[in-house]
Amino acid sequence: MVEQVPLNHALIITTLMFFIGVYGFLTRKNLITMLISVEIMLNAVNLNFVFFDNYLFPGKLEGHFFSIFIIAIAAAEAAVAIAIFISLYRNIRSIDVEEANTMKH
Amino acid sequence: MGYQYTIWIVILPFLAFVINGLGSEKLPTKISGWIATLAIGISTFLSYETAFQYFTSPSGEKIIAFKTIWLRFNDTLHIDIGILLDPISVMMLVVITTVSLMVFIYSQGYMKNEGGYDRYFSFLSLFSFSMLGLVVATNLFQMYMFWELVGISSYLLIGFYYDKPSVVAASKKAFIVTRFADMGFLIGILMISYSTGTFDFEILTKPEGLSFSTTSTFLGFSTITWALLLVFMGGAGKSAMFPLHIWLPDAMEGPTPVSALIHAATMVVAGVFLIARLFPLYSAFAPHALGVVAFIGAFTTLFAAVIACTQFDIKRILAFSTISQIGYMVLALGVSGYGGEAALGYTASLFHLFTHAFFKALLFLGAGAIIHAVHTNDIREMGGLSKHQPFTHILFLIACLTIAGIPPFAGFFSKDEILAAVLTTHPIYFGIAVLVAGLTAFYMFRLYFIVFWGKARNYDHSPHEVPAIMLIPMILLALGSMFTGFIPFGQFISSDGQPLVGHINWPVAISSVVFALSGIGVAWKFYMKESSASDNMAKAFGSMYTSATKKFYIDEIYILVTKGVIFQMISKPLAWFDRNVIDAFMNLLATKTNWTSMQIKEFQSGQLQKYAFIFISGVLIIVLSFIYATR
Amino acid sequence: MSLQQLLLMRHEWILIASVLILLGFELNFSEEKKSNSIVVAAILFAIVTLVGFLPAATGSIFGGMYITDPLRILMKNILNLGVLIVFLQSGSWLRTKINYNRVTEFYLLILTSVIGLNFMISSGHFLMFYLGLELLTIPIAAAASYDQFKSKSAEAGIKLILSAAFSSAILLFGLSILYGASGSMYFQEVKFSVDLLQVLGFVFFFSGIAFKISIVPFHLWTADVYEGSPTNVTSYLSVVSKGAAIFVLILLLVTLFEPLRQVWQQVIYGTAIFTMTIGNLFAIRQQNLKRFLAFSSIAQAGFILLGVIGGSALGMASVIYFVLVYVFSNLAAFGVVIAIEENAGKVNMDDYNGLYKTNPRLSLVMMLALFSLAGIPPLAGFFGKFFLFTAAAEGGYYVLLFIAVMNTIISLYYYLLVVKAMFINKNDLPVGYFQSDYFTRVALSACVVGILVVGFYSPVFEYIQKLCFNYFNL
Amino acid sequence: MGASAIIFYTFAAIMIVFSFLAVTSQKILRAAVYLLFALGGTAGIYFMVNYFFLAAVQLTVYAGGIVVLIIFSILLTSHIEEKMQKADAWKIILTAIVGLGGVVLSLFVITNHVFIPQANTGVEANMTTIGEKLLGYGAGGYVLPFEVISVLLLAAMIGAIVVAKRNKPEGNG
Amino acid sequence: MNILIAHIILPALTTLAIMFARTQKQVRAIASGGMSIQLILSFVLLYFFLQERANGNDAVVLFAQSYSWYPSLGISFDIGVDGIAVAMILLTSIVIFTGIFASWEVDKLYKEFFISLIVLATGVYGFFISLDLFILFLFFELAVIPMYLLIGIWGSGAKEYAAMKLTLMLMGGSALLVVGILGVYFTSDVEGARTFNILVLGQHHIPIEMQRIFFPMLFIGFGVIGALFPFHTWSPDGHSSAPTAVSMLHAGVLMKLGGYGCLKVAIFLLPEAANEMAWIFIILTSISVIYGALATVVQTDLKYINAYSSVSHCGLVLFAILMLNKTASTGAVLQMISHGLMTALFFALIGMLYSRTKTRIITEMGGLMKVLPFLSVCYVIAGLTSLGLPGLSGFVAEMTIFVGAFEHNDIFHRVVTIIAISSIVVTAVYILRVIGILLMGPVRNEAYHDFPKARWFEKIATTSLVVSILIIGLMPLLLSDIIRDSMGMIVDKLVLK
Repeated sequence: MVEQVPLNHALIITTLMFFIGVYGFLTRKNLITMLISVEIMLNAVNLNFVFFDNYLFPGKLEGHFFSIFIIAIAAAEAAVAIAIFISLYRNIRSIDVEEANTMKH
Repeated sequence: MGYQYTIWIVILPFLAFVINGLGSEKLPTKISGWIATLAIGISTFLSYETAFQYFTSPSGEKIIAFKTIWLRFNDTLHIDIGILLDPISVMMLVVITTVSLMVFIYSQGYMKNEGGYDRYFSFLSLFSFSMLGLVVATNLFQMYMFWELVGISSYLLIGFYYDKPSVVAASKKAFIVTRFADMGFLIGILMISYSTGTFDFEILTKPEGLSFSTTSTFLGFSTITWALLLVFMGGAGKSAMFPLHIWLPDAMEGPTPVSALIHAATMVVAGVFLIARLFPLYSAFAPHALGVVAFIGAFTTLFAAVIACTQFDIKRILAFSTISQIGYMVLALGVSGYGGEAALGYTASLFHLFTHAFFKALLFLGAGAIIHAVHTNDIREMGGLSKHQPFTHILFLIACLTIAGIPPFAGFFSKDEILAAVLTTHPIYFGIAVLVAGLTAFYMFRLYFIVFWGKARNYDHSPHEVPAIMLIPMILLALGSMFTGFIPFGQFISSDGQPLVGHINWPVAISSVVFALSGIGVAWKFYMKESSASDNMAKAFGSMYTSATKKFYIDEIYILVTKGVIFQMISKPLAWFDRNVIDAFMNLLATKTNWTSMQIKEFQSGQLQKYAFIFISGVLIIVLSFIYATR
Repeated sequence: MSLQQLLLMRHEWILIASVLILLGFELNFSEEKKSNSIVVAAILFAIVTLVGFLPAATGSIFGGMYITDPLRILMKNILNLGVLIVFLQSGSWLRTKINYNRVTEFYLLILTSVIGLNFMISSGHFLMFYLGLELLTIPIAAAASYDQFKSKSAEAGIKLILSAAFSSAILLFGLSILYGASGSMYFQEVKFSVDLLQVLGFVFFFSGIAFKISIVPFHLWTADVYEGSPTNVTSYLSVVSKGAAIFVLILLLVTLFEPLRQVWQQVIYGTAIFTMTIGNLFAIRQQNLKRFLAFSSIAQAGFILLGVIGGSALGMASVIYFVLVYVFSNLAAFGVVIAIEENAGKVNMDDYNGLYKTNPRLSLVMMLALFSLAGIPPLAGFFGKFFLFTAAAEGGYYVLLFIAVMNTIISLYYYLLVVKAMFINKNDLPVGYFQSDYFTRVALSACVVGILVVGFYSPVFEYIQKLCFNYFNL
Repeated sequence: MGASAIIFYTFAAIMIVFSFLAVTSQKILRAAVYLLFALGGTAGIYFMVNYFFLAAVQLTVYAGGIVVLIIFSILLTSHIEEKMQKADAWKIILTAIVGLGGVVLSLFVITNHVFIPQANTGVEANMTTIGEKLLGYGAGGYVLPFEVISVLLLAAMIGAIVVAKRNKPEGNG
Repeated sequence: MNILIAHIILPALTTLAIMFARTQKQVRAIASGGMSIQLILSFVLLYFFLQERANGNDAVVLFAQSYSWYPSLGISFDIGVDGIAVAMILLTSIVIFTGIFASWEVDKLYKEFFISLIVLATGVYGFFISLDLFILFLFFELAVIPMYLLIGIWGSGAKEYAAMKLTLMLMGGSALLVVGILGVYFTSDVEGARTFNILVLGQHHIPIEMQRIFFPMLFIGFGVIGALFPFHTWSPDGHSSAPTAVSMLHAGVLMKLGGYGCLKVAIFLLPEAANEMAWIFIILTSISVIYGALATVVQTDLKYINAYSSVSHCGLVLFAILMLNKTASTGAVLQMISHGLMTALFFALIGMLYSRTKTRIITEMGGLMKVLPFLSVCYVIAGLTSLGLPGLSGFVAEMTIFVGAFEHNDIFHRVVTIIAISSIVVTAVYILRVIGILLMGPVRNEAYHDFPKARWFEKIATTSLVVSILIIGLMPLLLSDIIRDSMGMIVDKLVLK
């Protein structure tokens, strides 16, 4: 717990960060930058867990562990995602999300 | 002593119908005719037996000879099939079987060279069966059933030469017009039965036991009045009363013996029979309805007589004369009272029905003999036939005299009674009736003079007398026409079952005979020799004459209503409406669904980010709605 | 912790064992014999499925992180059946030259995914749930891009993994808020109540599961991914993965989120209408059969929500039963699509024209499958759908029910389009006659038997119904 | 405002600013580096709340692992100097509206909620506790997820290899 | 074995046997044999039924059997027949029997054709014997779906469109039924476990406000298949595209499911709402009656003529049912049977004529009476039945309906009844029009003289229908009484205002 910083402030920060990630995910054209945005979102969630854990339920550490696992999964997800990016890049020589739209309607 | 055997009167023709109908391809043609004739012959014999037995027994009561439930509607209403014997039904049995038998025999000669001989006799038997069933009906509904059967057999017989388009049209018209009238009949039956809880004549003809509300329900008439008017509508349809008469002249497209049987002697008087059957109801509860009946009768008799004067088709003249004569009968019924002297009209009407059957059948059979000889219906192409067909000539003359009401032929007696009955109640109608008597004599003798005297035409092959098998029935009918007038009819048939002593009303008789004779005289003057008098006369009447030859354009009005209004203005738009509005609406649902599907396809844009955008927007909208809901 | 307790995780253990055995085989097969693992995998999974049906003890271990009860076992078994059929149907595709050295990997990916869904269903803790969800998704994303030389496959993989990551991030955000509101992640400890914060958390969380089930508006990835992925993966996604998500949804809703009943009923009410309608509207004009089945499966998800919304034992039973039916029906349809695709390389509806002339049996199977999906008696789908409707009516949702039945008409329309193509349309060059391989035939026969028998054999439903009532009365 | 608060807000500012830069930067490699800073800021906050292990994981796995992975992939697929195309204006506007809406909605709900802290159980997030918890199988133990995630990592590995490893297009017969 | 179950087992066995048949001959033999046995079975059923009744068994339904199926939901395979059902089963047997002969010459995918046809018939049988709403609904849909294939594959003209439209509209109706059935199921105040059993539900009460919701659903749901205006438009297209036997079965039997369902489900289970809302549907049905008849007048395609006239006649069925009394409802059932036989005969004949002339437009034909006397006479008989000639079945039915309708003496009922009665005139118009153009008149084309005369299977088909029509028309009492006796259960619940 950080003294003198109210929980609400902490939550404002994480929420902001989360929606910055959302914003990035919705606007970035490059797939990799989209992945970056997802990481930012996950990071915000991690912080959220930690803050709740730390402010409200000190000593239970559930949020703490949750964050650890989220990080691990994020890593795995990123690995697979990047592998697929590369596969796509091999096929269409681009990793622009707007060009990955051959299937629609 | 029982009357159980009467059931065979009805069943035998039916058997003949079935045998001829099913075996049509296997039976030798000759046989089928004889089977039918034999069947009707036995029926005739049995009818006479019944009549003898019935009228010689002291009671004039109604006798139920046979009765079985045929269909049950509810606890009270059920259709029975049975045989009811009372004076009028027995009288009708005699008339029908007699005329039928004559026509059957006559047809053996007349139809000899036509195809479909077996079909003809099968339909003819069906008709006799239906007609017999009709007159012996024990209840209204049985009557309605046979009524319909009569209609269909008439349809089939008119349409006998079905490969001629005019025949097809005529048969169709006959059926549809009568069907339309029958609708009224049916509704009338339903209304009566709803009020009384029965169809049974035994109850309906004893009005003492019934009670009807006489408060007016609709347009100032009480329910029962309406019901009886509707029933009369049915009768008017079958009996070709104005304005439902239009089918009868066209029905002459059928074989001539058929016209003799159906459209002169039997079926067309079914309407008269119907009113007579329900007469106690009419006179007890619906005097207004009787008034309408009388009016329609009077109007029709004059109307048809006028048209008959202007026609040239021999059978059409006879047809209009039939209409006119039936108008007489209806008029007589309409002016009649119930019981005692007041009921003279009732007796007179049925008496005329009886005599009319003989002489009108004779007229038609005679016409058939003429047509058989000259192969045309148009009297302008005939003339001088008295030389070629002496027997036919004599017989036809007898018939003409009878219909004209010249004593001592039967027509004189019956017509006299009618005129007497009308005179006592409605002087105006009497005037019309007497006038019509003169007109009748005129147009009949117009026909007679043109055909048998006049200038001899050049025939393709010389007309010759018809064979004996056709002459014999005509002779028998002529005998009937000559002598039936002497039957003391009122002794047997009256509205309340009490004997009614008929006597000749001399002033009436003399006036009618005078009118008749003057009619004959005019006809002799105009048509005995070639003369322009008739043309001048026609010119004098001008448009009146033209419209009379055109049958007062009633047919055209009908065509306008049916073809123009119903077909073009209702059915066609309806069919269009069905396809293009209702069905199109259903299709529209489908196409709109498809259209919507096309419109929203951009949501599935293939753009991952748009998907995510919709995703997060969806989440936020749901949240927002909950925030909104809790505020 | 005793061995007995560990044996509660029977389903997972035997799956992990299968993974290891398969890995062992993979290492020992020579290059040319790789395709043998098709047989091995099929046999292994058949064993897995069979073992799943053996009677088992129930309880919870790992401090409540792992729960097993008869209902969950049933759910796993149903999905196992689906996976088994997917395995059987995959053989022909994996034998193609392009996959000559990547056979085992495919099975490994699917197997790990199945492990994930088993853990997800058995989860007693949000972390386990989340892990299961990710384990269910990530290998499948890889499998979706299995066709290396098809850009569509890669595109499908991308769309799947990125949307999955996005949605799980949103789910996690909701989860974190729920955590903040309730203070625990153990199912048996959390106590929710209706306040706005928890509603917010729930909606975010729900959208994550809804994404898996393809509920509108979280469904948009579905069609593209279904179209691009190898068809076997598509069938796995549409049946197994979706079924697992549905199962876990009903499990969570009626226990964990019971206090929020009002909230989720409203959410589901709205989304159900949209899901049925949009799914149907899109399905109407699809030409590609895989896309077509994708939208049809979205619509089916909408119908499933009818059973969910009541939140009753009957609703739960009807949902589970419907998924069972859906497994057979949808996999039969996909089985035919796969067979045609492998033998003729065609997936468009036009290519199916006149199929009945050349391949009557396949056409009949397809017809049965589609009719079952459409809910035509006496096929199992009819019963499934009727019970769903019954559940909705039980809750008094007559308006929703009305919308649903109207939607069944639209759905019938497009199912009939395919039937029409196969049976009625003329075609000069129909797909030629061919004989499917043994596994496919077994799989299709199993599906057909399922479609025909499940409805008539009422003990199936009665059993599910009993389990659900027990679950509710716990 | 105490020192720790100032440090906290500084880290927060770093996180927010670099996150924002990471999602808006025109140069892709820079975006990755900004992400690194943002993640680093997060790690700083973890340090502040005494979650050292978590901070370490954050730095090694996230910053060390993922970012490196991302940078590699960037190098494989993009030209570093190349400026990325900007998204369409309407897209940015719409997204900004939705993003802001999301922030407003969430914060409206979150800040209106009264959080009630529980009493401290006194458990420190030191290595012993973490180790025990991570391998514990009772209530509060995390050995099962720990195992599951190993399966997940195995799957991810297989998946990544299968997808990324390229067969020869012509196959081998 | 229960004779009712035999009614659905036998068709199932027949389809199985057809599956294993090889040649067209075998298929025909199996189909005709199976359906002949079925016909005999139905007469046996009638015989047993009468005997039971004569022995004083006055249970509501006879031969009742109940096999629990889904006990937790209260679904059980409850079967049993009352007089109405027996009559309808007889009708079905006759029509399917003749239908087999009418489609004797189907040579494209004949196996599949007969299988679909018999599956359809199975559905119909099942519908009539079931006493459980769920089963009833199941069989209802089972009967509808084969129509799609039958029309789509073996039809003619715009068959795909017609098949789709028909299927979707009918299934639309059945979709409404689902809601209605479930509504009844859940709102009925049955104590204890819920049930779908019609008889049990019939003894319990449903709140009136719920009845008001579900009655229209059930009535329209069944009404769609009974060609209720304005949901009848599937009928002209469907019939015109369907192959002969399918039109026969569909118009002859399938459309009757509507009337039967309205009577036995909608009105029986929701009597109060029926009382209250009948007037709305009376208006619709009386429109149906007269509108269908008038629209028929200008049609030129034989099948359209028949389809529209079916709208009119089936409208009369629903009209009669809505009169909510014993007489009219009896008439409704009679009308269903009569119309079933008659329209089957019509369609059979149209098919036979079409196979010779290759057209169904009446104005392109003429004078067929000369060249095809047997078929023409049959056609005339069918026509006369249609216009309600005494001695044929149509008369019996229509008169019963009209008498029943006249039991109401308020002005509204009188007016609609008279409108309905006026349809008999219009019927006469269009029937005679067709007969006049089609059969009478000069032979239109010399080639007509080469037409083959009626063949034996055609004769079997038409003769059996004609004989049935005649039997009912001449001796209606037996049938009418059987139906009337069973009507009490339904109608006694109606509290007439």
